[in-house]
Amino acid sequence: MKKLINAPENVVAEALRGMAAAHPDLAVDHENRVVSRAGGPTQGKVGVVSGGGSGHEPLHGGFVGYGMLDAAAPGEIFTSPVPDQILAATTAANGAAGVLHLVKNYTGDVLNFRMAAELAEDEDIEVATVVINDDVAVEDSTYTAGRRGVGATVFAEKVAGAAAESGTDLAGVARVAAEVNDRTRSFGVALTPCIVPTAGQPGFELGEDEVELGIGIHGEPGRRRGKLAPARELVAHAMDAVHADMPLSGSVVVMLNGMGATPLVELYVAYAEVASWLEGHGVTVARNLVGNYITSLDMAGFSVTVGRFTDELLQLWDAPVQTPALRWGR
Amino acid sequence: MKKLINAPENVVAEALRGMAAAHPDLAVDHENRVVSRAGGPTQGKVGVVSGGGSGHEPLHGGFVGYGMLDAAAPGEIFTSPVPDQILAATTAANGAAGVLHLVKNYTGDVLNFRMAAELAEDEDIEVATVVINDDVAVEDSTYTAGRRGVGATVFAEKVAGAAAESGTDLAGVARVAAEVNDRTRSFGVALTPCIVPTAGQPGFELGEDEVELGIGIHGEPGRRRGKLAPARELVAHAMDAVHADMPLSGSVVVMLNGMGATPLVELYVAYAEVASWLEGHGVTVARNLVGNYITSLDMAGFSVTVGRFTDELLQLWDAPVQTPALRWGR
Amino acid sequence: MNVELCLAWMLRFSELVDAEADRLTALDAAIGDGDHGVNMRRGMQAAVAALGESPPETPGSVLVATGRALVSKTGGAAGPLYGTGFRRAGKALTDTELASAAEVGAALVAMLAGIQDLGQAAEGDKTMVDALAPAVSAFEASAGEGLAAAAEAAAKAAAEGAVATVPLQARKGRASYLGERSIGHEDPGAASTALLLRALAEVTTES
Amino acid sequence: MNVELCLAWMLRFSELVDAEADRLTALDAAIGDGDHGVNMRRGMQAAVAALGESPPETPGSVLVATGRALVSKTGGAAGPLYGTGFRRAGKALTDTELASAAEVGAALVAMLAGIQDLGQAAEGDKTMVDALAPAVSAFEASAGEGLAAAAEAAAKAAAEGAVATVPLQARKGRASYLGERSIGHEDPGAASTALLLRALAEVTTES
Ligand SMILES: Nc1ncnc2c1ncn2[C@@H]1O[C@H](COP(=O)(O)OP(=O)(O)O)[C@@H](O)[C@H]1O
Ligand SMILES: Nc1ncnc2c1ncn2[C@@H]1O[C@H](COP(=O)(O)OP(=O)(O)O)[C@@H](O)[C@H]1O
Ligand SMILES: [Mg+2]
Ligand SMILES: [Mg+2]
Ligand SMILES: [Mg+2]
Ligand SMILES: [Mg+2]
Repeated sequence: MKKLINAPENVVAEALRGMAAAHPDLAVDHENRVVSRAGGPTQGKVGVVSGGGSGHEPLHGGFVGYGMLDAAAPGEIFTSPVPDQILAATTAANGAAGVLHLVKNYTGDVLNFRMAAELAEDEDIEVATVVINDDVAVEDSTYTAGRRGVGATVFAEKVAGAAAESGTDLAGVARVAAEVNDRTRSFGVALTPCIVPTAGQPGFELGEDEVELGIGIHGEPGRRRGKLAPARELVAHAMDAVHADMPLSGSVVVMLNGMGATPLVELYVAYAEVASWLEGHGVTVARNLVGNYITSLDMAGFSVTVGRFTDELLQLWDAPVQTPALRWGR
Repeated sequence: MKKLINAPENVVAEALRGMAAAHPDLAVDHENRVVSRAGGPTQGKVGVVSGGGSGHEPLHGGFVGYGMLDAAAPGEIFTSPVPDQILAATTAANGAAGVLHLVKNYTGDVLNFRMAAELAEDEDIEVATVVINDDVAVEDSTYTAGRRGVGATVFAEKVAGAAAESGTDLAGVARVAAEVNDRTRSFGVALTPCIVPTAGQPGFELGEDEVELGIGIHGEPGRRRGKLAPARELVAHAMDAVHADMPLSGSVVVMLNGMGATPLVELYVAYAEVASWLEGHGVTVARNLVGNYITSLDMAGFSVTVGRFTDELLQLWDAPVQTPALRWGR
Repeated sequence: MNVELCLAWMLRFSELVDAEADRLTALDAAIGDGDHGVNMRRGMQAAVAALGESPPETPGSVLVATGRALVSKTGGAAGPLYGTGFRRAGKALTDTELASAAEVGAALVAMLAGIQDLGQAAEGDKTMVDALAPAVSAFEASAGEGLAAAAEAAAKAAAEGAVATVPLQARKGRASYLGERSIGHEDPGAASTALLLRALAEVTTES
Repeated sequence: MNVELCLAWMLRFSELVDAEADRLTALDAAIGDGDHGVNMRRGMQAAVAALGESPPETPGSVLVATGRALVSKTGGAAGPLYGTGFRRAGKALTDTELASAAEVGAALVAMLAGIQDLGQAAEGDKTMVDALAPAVSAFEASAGEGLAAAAEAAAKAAAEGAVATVPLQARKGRASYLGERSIGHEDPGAASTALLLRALAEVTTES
């Protein structure tokens, strides 16, 4: 295992030190492991909180700031945060207008956020929860823990953050976040596994000519193994899977996301294929993101996320945002 | 070789297709291989052009836009662009107030830009050239081709772009770019080699416990091989090298740059070490960047770039910029 | 079971988790996300520390304190599930100072119910429930023979239950994402539950 | 050397570059950036295409057109250096239709001068100059024996010059960044220059 770290067990704590040093607009509570806006919560504004295991950077801490999250609770690598920590984030985000929890659909995240919401309610903070579950690689049935939350989380954080910033109430902010989730689907492909620092070795082995299709963001194997193929085919596989689940038409917001170790030049090659797949299916791109937004440590690969945004959602997307990882309009 | 590409020889052309699709603010001339602002050159404004081999994304194309470059000429992977192409970029940037060429100090880049400048002068475009050479790993002597241009390129493009945007004349824009170069130093460390797509294999082999110290951005081995060490030590090695060449004091602009395959969480761990090294040496950080800005394909590793900015340079740094890879203030 | 025995149980569980952390993590790496061993070690170390700082006076409060520490330090799915299970078990013991085998059995029943209420996993879903449920049944069936015998039976059943998860396809937790590819691997949570019952058997036989 | 022979030279050079591209790239990967073979192949293919599209009428214009194509299609350090070298060589031949061995020798001298003017490399700096300079001397020394003999001597000297770069420490180009670590590797540009002279020897012996 070759990593630019000091000690495997200190990665999260030290990365938070680095974030604090790099971003004066952020406040980092090292004891509680909470990243929030340096200015504190905005009174009268709905707070937007997310969190989950670390290893997905810039998600979530990199999305804290004006127009997006108020606070994030980063757990250990791939381990959901604990209720006390989520409560601390909720408190840091609380402007007395209620707090939205944006939770990726993993058993651990859902349970810990649920416990935190109960604790918050004991402290008279109103909490609404929207669970994100956009990964079409997993069937949503009684035979699974339900679909994983992946790329739609970035979209939901942006849109909910904009709605909250504009003065929308808790129910309204939760509604747009839920709508983003309903209208967004994702699919991921790994070219290499990743290595959890404390595990020291990859979760699976892949041959030089193999890929994993239908991966999540926790280094788990995908739904099935496939052959390494040109970007065109891998992208088509992902787009077809999204399209089969949620037929695409009209105009969409699309994110071509890198898993952490895939260089930008390759992401652009893949995005060219996304764009031509969409064009070939008569779908136009309203907005796009190409880059590393929700990663899986040092995994090479990509995921594609497509959202069928309404005009309202697109307007919220375009609203100013000022965070370490997403910034426009100010 | 596992890459998210279609064919090794088409990587640059296809990545440019992806860039064009992703960024409506950019115009991509596929025939000449030029990335420029969609709005065309600004009349009366000095044009700022850079270019060089591809494989360093987002450099340079990702820095085209308001407040930074007017046009970029991306060559083949690690191969400097050709004179005709640089001329086309120069023409695309020409607002009749002269054009600045920002050239990284590599024999190929210097020679091709020099030829292009001659061609541009034949077409009555006034060209000034600033060569960037900030890499302290290489001694600047008659025994080398001189120091390599690395991270200072990002700083120079930002500052020169801001000066040009504010109406400064060609000599003035060249002056601030040269000043940035004079006041900036860099040092890089590789944890893994990278693979040039058409070569298909790494330029060197590194053991599980080895690193290369003093690397450039072209996958070449460094000045020497070292042992894999904690981030703290690798960062100290880099900072010491910079400090030995240009003693640091006062307030600096610092960039902790990823080489392409190093995930953000590791870059933050390393940045925490940069921040504490600086603090330990009584140096304060005026501004910082942490992320992938000037990469070397799929190499894992980092480089650190430190600039002793004057007030004037810092003001230009803070000026609004709107490019795919660097954006603030609008 | 008095408070010392209950403390010894938790301590032994923590030791076993520590010793087997790499195996638990490796199991989780195969069908999950490779953190179960690290999570359980962190959680149980916190529990042992908490128990050391303010030593509880009844077996029930040992389990409640353990549960609280697990909830606030473990994270992941296992943290809330085990945490809730321990708290429910502790509460079932009320403030008894010396719990009989039958009372310990009832506490284990409450633990299982707590985990199932929260996690909604049924037997056969390839989770910790597949180790705990047969352990609880075995314990209850042998409770008449005394705590040590019941614990031994429960440990055996839990270990078998854990191994029996190998051919199952997961329907809960991360492993369910793999669909059929989850078949052929032991569930990490079931493996850690087996350690919990082994710890109980060891401390009760010794005492 | 008439125009046909000069065209044949360029064609053979392109073929040799194509056949040896992987070796040139591998040499460059060791002490440079792993693109020299790909660069030279792209450049010479463009040159051959340009020569095919509008066939020049004199040996000099063959070399000038080759140089122009190399400058505009090769990139890297080799593009401007070879491009300038070929253009200077071509211009040295003026509009001669049949260049004598001595005239070809003068063209090679001009090529070397062009490359050195632009690149400022001296012999011993571990560059293409280390193959070209001895080749030019050898050619001139044997020019009296006719073109084929001179070319043969030059090819031999260039090949030896290329191999002799192995123990050198680079002082120009990318390899110079490696300092002492550049020692022990053959310079890729010297290797491609050796191919240029080999091509000349082959076409002149055949003709
Ligand atoms: N719904 C559930 N009910 C019961 N146990 C579960 C459930 N979901 C997961 N588990 C258990 O949790 C274990 C994984 O724990 P851990 O790795 O610590 O958490 P995470 O999956 O969040 O990384 C699984 O092996 C399984 O036994
Ligand atoms: N200043 C110079 N003078 C002469 N030849 C040079 C000089 N710099 C580099 N070269 C030659 O160019 C070769 C490298 O060419 P190439 O790999 O195509 O370009 P780049 O180094 O830009 O990638 C070197 O092996 C060397 O022979
Ligand atoms: Mg986990
Ligand atoms: Mg090159
Ligand atoms: Mg796990
Ligand atoms: Mg090269």
